[in-house]
Amino acid sequence: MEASAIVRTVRERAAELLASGRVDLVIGFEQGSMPMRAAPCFVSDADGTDRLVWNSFCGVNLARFLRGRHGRIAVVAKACDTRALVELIKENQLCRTDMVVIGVPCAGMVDSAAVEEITGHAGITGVEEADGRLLLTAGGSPVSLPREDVLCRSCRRCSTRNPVICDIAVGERAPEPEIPGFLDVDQFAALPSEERRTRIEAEMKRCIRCNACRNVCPMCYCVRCFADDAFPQWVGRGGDPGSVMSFHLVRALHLAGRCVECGACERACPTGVDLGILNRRMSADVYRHFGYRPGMAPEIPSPLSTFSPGDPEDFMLEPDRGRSCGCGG
Amino acid sequence: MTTGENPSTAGWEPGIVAFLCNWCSYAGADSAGVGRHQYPSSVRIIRVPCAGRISPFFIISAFLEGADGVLVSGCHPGDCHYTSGNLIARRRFILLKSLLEHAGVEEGRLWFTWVSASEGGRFAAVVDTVTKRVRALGPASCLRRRFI
Amino acid sequence: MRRPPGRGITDLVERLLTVAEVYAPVERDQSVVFDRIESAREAAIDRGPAALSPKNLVFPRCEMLLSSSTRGDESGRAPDPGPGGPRVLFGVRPCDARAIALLDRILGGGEKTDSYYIRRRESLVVISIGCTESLETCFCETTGGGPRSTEGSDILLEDLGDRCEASIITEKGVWLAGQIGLEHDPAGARTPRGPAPPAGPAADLAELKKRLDRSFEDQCWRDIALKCIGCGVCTFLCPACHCFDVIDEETAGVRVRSRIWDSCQFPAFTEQASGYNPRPSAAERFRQRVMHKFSYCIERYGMPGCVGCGRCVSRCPVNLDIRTVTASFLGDGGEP
Amino acid sequence: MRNPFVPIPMTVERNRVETVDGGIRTLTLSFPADADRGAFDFVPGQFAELSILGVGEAPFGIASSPAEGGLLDFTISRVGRVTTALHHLEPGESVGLRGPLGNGYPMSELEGGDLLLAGGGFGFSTLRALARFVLKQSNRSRFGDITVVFGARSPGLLLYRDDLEEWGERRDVRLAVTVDRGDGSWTGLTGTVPDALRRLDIDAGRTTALVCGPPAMIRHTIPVLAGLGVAPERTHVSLEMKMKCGIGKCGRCSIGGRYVCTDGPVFRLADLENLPGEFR
Repeated sequence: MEASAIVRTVRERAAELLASGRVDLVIGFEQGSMPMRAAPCFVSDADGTDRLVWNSFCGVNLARFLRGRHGRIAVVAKACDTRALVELIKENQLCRTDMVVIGVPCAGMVDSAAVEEITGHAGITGVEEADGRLLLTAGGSPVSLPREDVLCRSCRRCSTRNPVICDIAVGERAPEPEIPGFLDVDQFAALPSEERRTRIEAEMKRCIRCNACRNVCPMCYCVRCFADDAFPQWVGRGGDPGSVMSFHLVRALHLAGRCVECGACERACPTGVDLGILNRRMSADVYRHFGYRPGMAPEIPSPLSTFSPGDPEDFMLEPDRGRSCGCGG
Repeated sequence: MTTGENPSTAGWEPGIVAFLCNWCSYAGADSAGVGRHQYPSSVRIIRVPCAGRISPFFIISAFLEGADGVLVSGCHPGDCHYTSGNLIARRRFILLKSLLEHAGVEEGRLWFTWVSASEGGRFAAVVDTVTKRVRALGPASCLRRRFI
Repeated sequence: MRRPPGRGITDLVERLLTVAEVYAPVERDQSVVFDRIESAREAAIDRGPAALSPKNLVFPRCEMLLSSSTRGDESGRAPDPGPGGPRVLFGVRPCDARAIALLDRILGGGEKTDSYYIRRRESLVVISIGCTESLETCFCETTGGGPRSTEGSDILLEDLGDRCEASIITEKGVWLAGQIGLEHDPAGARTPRGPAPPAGPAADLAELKKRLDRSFEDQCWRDIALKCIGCGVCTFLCPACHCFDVIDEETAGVRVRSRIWDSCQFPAFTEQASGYNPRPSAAERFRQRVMHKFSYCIERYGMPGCVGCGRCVSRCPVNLDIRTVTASFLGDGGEP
Repeated sequence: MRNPFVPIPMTVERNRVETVDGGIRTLTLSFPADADRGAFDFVPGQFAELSILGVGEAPFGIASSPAEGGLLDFTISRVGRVTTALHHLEPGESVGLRGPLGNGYPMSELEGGDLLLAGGGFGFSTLRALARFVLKQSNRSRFGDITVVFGARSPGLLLYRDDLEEWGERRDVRLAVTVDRGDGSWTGLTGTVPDALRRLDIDAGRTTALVCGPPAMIRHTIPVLAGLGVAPERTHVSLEMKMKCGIGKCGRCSIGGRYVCTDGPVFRLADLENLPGEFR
């Protein structure tokens, strides 16, 4: 289905939902203030549904906007939005019966910063899409780029292109990519410890502790985040590298088994820290050890809220039995 | 933490923080003492109610504040005072150990094990092994906090 | 497309390097930031706007205020400033320089001046280059500045390719120009040879302030801030945002007090110890940001707290564009 | 140029419990250095930042009168890291102080007229400083009728019992102490500070009102004072707003174009009415 047909259907379905009173609010995307930007928008009457759009710049994870809102809400959701919704429902943050998911298949979202980099920051005054290419007007001249070359980092390694939960399906199912596995993680793991450390420290050095990664994350909803606690203070808020690193380590741990890899954190990071360098490790481990992919199955409990008697123990210390197992004697 | 400010000092001994569950491993450390099992004095023991109580913060904080190694020990599977605290914890520890080593904390600084109340000998052997391994690695620097 | 800087600029940088520490835009990990350079080749003046403004040089993200390594000395000591040779901040855009002019009034001015800021600022000479191109996100002219604004600059250059023309603006500029044999061009950079790029519509700031002041209690803030997720990126990237927090830390017997950048977009910014928060939701917090920039700063410091650099516009994850917001207040109807 | 972030070292003289639950204590501090004592010139209503390096810094109203021989009282409610550490200070220990900060009550405007002091909870501390100043024998004649209204949530949370007892016995001050909810032995007024104010009979034309308390109390007190006929020009409100630097730099306590730390904390109500309503 063409993008314009998707937009038309999204608008029609949204208008029906609002007109019939089935929902009080539709959360979707509208055209942003300039080309290559789509912004979350909130529509509460059927006449306003003309604002809704769908294009390659709808990267924001809309699951972030449902918590704390009253009434029945319809949300225009791509696969990673629905995966976050699934996890939030599991964690009792959202109620499935209060939401209507308008599911849209996704072929990956475009990273506008990558486009700007390629076009040398020449003013981009127009953008259209056709046949997997972006047709831009940059610095007054036409430029054509393959979408594949400018996808968000998280979208390049995406494993799920179709909504996981869906009440109203829009468009044809996108072909699912072969699950790309965790090649990036394995390659990194193959590096010597010292080199891994150097690379991660280089990423951490760019962090300015603005907390944007946490603040945009659809899964970060703690009333009081460990990073803001002063009493006790778990991680320092200053500039020492140990504190910066621990902030990111603990965040990665808090997201283990929950991170749906929507890439919201990486897109928000003002200094371009590759946050996946830690989060992907956790995704790989959770998948390999517990067979779990966050947000894929509403009925399977979160891996860290449960256990299996047969969980791996090879990581544990088993001192030489002959020498140690004297059992008190 | 009194780890060597000057790692080149020949007499450097590692500082190891041990988080021990109240019901098994802490009692196991006690039995080691009662049973006169010799083990290195490098560990500083912190008693926790259950292995399940151990937040990743505890371990990361220990490294931040200068520990050279961290040992975590709880009840053997099936023995948990709270039924399954140790098994829930086991899942977390898998991830924590993997993540820290991924980030460059050398393999051999962070250890998990099970020690029951009666296993004084095992406790001594655990501390012995851990101390040897950490001593071989030298002072930790990866997560240590330093004001610039 | 951006063009590389002319020889005039690189020659000048080489000369500067012989008399001062030079900080210029440099490319680090695919983004442009301000850092110290050792040779003119490192300067990335042609690489687009810096991701982070040069604010860090006068107002670092984390700055130690006091430290003490002994018990019983609760007052602590301010860190030793070290040798304070001249530092040149080279190649800033006029908007970023203008933001330093605002910081001068806030941190450097008032009854109690900020000694840490003053120390860093006094040794700093700012050389800006007039913009010959504007980006989609630029709106300096909307905030009362312009591509050749001299506010905050000690010297303003016009890049003419094989040479550059200099407007020497301040005493500091005269001193530095003397050091490197740079002459003031009477025509100066203020009469540009290049095309003057439009950078946003000029706005009536007084009228905007008036309309904002009238709209403090308006419901519109709730609608404007609906999509705001309070991430704070706008404030952390802003060259003019100056709010900070003061934190204390201790490790291994060393105790320090530092200040760190903070953001009015965070709930904890105003949450009182009792739990009461005068700005409980994104609506109040976003309003504070806009009001602070376009009403309170004008009232208190005589210039807006926004210089139109466009960083918040380009990096806002939800495209909450401050230009759209201010324009809505200046629209025909008055209130949006 | 003095570095405004470097504190004056102070010595803890006394640390006493104010409330039954132990949640509020008053620290009495002295200046080890005569030069610092001589330079510390303040008026009631001003505040200071107390700090323990490595733990933190927080602002507190000065609870003692300037006429108390170089000793400063600070009343501290234990709510977090800094206040807990301050609660644990022993006499003889050291604590950092930056101040005096803020504007204080408009002392020159108060002379010759009647005063109405209305404070709630632990916000009463700077009004206690003012009361002790105006009620000092050598100062008393410079002021007209003085009324002090102090409210707390419960009898156990009343502060400054010695002062309250003394003022209760004096004939030259009218004291109304009220609690939101009494207990079995409470025989005094029950109700909020605005409730107590409503019962007062004052000469509004001669009265200057000074109000300090939590935002909810201020919100409800302002209309009652207006009802009593106290003009907004003669009503002064000391505001609470989260602060950090205390010197008008960190931006945290901005209300409109004003900073509570330097332009306040005491504001004339007539001026506040022109500011955004974030203080209520």
